[in-house]
Amino acid sequence: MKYEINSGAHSLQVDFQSEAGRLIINTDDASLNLEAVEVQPGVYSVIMNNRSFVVGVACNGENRVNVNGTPISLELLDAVHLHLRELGWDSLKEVKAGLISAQIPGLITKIFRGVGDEIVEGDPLFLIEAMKMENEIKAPVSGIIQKISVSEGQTVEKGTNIIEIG
Amino acid sequence: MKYEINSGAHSLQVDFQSEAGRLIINTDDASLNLEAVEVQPGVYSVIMNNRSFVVGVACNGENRVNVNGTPISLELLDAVHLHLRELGWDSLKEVKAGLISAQIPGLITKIFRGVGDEIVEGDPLFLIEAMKMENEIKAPVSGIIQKISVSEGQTVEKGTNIIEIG
Amino acid sequence: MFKKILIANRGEIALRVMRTCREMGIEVVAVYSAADRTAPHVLFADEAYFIGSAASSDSYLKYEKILEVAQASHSDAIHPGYGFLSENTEFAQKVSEAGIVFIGPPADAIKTMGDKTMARQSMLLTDVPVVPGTEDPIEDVEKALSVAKEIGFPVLIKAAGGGGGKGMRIVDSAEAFESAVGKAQRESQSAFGDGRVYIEKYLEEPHHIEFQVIADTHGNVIHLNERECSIQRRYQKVIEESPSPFIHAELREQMGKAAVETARSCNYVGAGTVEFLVDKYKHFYFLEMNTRLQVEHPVTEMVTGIDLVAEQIRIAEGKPLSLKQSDVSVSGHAVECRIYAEDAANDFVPSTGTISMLQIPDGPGTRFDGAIRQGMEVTPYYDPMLGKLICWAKDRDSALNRSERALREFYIGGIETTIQFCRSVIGHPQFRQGPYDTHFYALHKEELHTELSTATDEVMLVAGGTLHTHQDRMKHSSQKAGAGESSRSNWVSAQMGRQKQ
Amino acid sequence: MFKKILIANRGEIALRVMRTCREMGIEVVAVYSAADRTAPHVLFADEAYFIGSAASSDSYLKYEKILEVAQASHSDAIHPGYGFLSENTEFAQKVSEAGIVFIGPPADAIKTMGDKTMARQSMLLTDVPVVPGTEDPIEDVEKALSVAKEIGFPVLIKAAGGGGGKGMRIVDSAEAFESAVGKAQRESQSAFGDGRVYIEKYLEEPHHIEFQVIADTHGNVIHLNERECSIQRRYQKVIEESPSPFIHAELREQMGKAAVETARSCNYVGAGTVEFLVDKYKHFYFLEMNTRLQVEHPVTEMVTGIDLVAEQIRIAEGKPLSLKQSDVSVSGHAVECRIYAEDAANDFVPSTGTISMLQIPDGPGTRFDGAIRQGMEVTPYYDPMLGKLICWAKDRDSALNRSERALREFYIGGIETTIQFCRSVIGHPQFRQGPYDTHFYALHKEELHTELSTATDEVMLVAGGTLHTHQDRMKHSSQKAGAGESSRSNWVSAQMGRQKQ
Repeated sequence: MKYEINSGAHSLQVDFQSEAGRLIINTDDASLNLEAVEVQPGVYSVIMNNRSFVVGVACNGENRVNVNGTPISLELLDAVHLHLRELGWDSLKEVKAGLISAQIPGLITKIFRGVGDEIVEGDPLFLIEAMKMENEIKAPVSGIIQKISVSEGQTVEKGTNIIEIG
Repeated sequence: MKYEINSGAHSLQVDFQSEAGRLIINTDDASLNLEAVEVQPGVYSVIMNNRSFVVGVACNGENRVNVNGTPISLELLDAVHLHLRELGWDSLKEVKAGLISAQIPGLITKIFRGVGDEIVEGDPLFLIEAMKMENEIKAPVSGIIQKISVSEGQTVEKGTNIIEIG
Repeated sequence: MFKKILIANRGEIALRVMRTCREMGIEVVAVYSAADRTAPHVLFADEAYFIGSAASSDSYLKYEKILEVAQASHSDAIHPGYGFLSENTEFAQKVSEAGIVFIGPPADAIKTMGDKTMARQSMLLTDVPVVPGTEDPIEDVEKALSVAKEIGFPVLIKAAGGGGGKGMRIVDSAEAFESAVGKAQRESQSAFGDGRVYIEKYLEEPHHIEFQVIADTHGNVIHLNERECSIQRRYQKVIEESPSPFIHAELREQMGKAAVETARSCNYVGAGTVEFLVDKYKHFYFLEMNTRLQVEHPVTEMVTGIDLVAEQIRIAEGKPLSLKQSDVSVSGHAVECRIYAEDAANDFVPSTGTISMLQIPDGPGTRFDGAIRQGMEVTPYYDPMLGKLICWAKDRDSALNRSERALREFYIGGIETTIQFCRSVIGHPQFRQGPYDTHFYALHKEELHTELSTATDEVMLVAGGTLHTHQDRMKHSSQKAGAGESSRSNWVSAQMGRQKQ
Repeated sequence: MFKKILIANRGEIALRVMRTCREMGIEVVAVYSAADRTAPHVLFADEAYFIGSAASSDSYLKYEKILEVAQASHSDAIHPGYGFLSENTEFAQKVSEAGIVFIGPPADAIKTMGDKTMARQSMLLTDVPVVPGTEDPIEDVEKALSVAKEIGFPVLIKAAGGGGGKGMRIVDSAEAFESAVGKAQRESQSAFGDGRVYIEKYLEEPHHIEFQVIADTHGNVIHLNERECSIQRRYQKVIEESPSPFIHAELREQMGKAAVETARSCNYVGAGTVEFLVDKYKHFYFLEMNTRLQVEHPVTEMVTGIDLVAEQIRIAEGKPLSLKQSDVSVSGHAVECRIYAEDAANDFVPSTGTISMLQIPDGPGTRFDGAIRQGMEVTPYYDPMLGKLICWAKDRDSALNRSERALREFYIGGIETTIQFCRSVIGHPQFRQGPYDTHFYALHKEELHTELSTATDEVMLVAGGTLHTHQDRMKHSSQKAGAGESSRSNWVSAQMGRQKQ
């Protein structure tokens, strides 16, 4: 089955075939044989063409994969997504980008803007205090604030939706 | 509820009361407050009267408990067992002693005796090879061999019954 | 001789202190908050006492409660570690009054050195050079401006009541001066409850180099050479090493003498650190003195073979130092990497969660001072430092090679850490070459972070292939359990459904 | 300069070698059996190749396969570790013939020293003292008996073809001699496929003391002082230390010279160990030479600061030694404790299972060379050693205190280990006092094991209370899951039922 692997500006087209507990990966130039054995929940010992890796897939952030201790941003798009994109509908990024959730549990100490405000990418949105440090969260995209789901002084769990920009 | 704790030749009479996630232990001289929190399956962080211990209860051998890295033999007898013993029926030790099972997975390289043979405590019973070493297993009790459940050259799993002495 | 010591701290420094206590045959008492019932320092200790809820102000900073525990447990002494109550004059005093030994300097020394302007004033009475600047906190902005003009711009505005970069401003011109002072004062007030700021000459290409000193109650004071701490971000140290690749033997001797003089000037007792700034011309200036054990103390231990916590305890017991200045010899080179639970690729935002897999580096010349274990939860309540990796080898190059090897072998699953960021710094040619100054991070920020976000084809294929395998497994296991597809796929379906409508 | 090295081994020694390779910028290739797909050495390596089923004879000893992998992976060299193929002359030769460097001595040196009688004969040509005994393997029992009488009983019968105590017999009198020779020959035949045995004088209160040597291809040979290895059980070393508490400076120099002479006598190249026996009168005798890296090599690394694997690699690359004899200096004291997956309280029977919790000691002067992780299964296929704990400190007493602290902090859940046994040995007054000889274990066996089985009231209450809590929880969770009582209770019911019938 066709997939696209994206990391930053870099993109690879591949074909995945499962076969006897292994994955055959075909690219334009090569055919690779990958065997991933889970050693702890979300952590795999991977041998691909006799190269050995430790790969963590359940890190913070859905699109983060850790390879030999190095975290990389990764997007794996299957045929459905590829087809959607061909139709000009790059849903995944849009929806993800506009919804800002708490990446850490903590205390919301300040919200800088209100619903209806126009935001430029990089504008500070709110402050969240955790582990004795104040963290300023900036807007990942430009747009209008559609919704603010928390108030100042509120303690939030990881993953709580904070602000939606549309 | 009354219990008896035995370790080697040492024996303690105690009363256990569960209370709000803690255990109140009463002995003749003292009342202790024990809180055991599981940190990994079978491994507990225990605070008893402000003394801290790491205790493993799922070690090899049912009667082995590991306290701060030190393995100790332990037998915990409840009212039922205590009553049985009062009736002169010390079942637990008898039955356990007569049945010899494999404490390690390995290869049975030699069985020294046959069914019906009379055995004296300490007689070599069989050899099991594991981790590049040959281990001689001796009879824990005297008696007659009632049953031999394996044959030489057989690979056994941990816990497999090997010989029964009655 | 102490029989029992209470450690008024948590995390890696609590374990560090407990290790030495145990080696000296001393029992250790832990205190813990509600968030720390199964924290490593509790599991490690001989005794453990609950002292309050998760917030530091209700537990690790609540010194009346800690003092009660010390008395209830019949502890002979209290070791405060670093942070929390370690530089709290009142606590030190109360402990002594209760007849318990405070393992640290006398309250007076903490007081003098804890206040930066007071420390400056006290140092101006010695031969130790101090960065030119105001002697008193700024009250009259006009007067301060004239001092600034005299020193010459750029100048630095700094908080008198605390560190860590809060309340700090670099001012390039007279025009920007007044507004910067106001901002610094407000920030300082909110951070430390103390709005006083002072001004200093802004040094060119400054190196942050500190000297470890130890002093006993018999008047002996020695230094244990320097630590180079110029790799900082957010004004926090990231990587420290000893010896410094910047200073030479003669300068080392001068600075060492100045450090000893500094300690003598405030009648210091115990282990302390004298921080200097050294400019590009190799002029050095007293910056501040930290009146406690420093996070980066293992670097000094590795090159001198001295156990600093053991010295602290011996000194607190009233014993003389175990060695003279002439006995101090440095062997090889040591490098410390601080491992934080932070997402370096995402502006170092703290990362919390459960440690799903843990592989701590080990082997020749490799030490990890930490307080983590597999299966443990990293909570948002305290400092995000998970521990420190310290590597020793015969020379700087080998020590850096060893650090790279150890960082490569370090695996912490389930949370984000600064492991990879440390690898980027140690692998950076400018760092490799040394010397570097405190501007290193700002100067090379982009390269350091670019490396974090670039992956080779091979790594992308491995990552993609594994993610696919994982998602496939999750799908099958959830199907088995009677559920539908994976949550990701569900989301896609939902989106498609919406589009159709 | 090597770019890639294949490590023909597993477990802790594979990791140990890989660590140094990586620090030298050399890529590492692992080989693994079916039992080791997720073993630490596979996860650690850059490349990993499957070589066969779990049995060593089908994988780690199958040298044709390993050689194939070395060629397929374009490895420049093979490091054999210890055990497995490390002293296999044929393998060393085949590797060289394939144009790949064997990181170890020339095949001839392995051959000479690998055969104990050949080694003896070769040493008789030098000035190095050898234990009096037969020069050739025993063929004529009568002739051997007359030699034994000449030496004086007791004598020792030893296997020519291998070690580890197999085929070894102490004979007290002429009457018992013939039967003992027969038994030793049969045991030796079955263990090594070589029934040859020889006889030696049995020494009084012997100390097993060995010297580390390194030799390059340019004719330089130096020694790195001794390791005291007299704490043994089942003829296997348990605890090693350096310096030895038994020998003095003059003896050290004499033995060091003898060790260098031994290496020279067989044109040795690489790292090797010359083992001596030293009797109560401080007379020393050549015992054997191990032509490989020794399990206990870290002890030497900790006191000399030298990376022995790095030296091995440099030597194999044809470089001269990185230091001269006069550069070797010993600092402080190091102690190694071997941690085995064995039940010490149960005659050291191997223990297998899953490591449910793992807390590896760390901190100042603490090194663990291991290959284990939490959640990993310990299988019955290979050597039961999990790793080695090596502690360094400024003197012997401090190093022992540190070892005790580290052992106390070591926690391996789910399997039995020798951690507590090592604590018993290190805490034993006779060991503490040093010197001790190879009879230490036999002499103090009972005390060492008694300590393992005695618990204080407090420990019994903690253990009993925790077990009760655990059983209670298990009962509740199994009731929730619809099952009956705990298996223990079930068993009791069954018994009661039987009794009723």
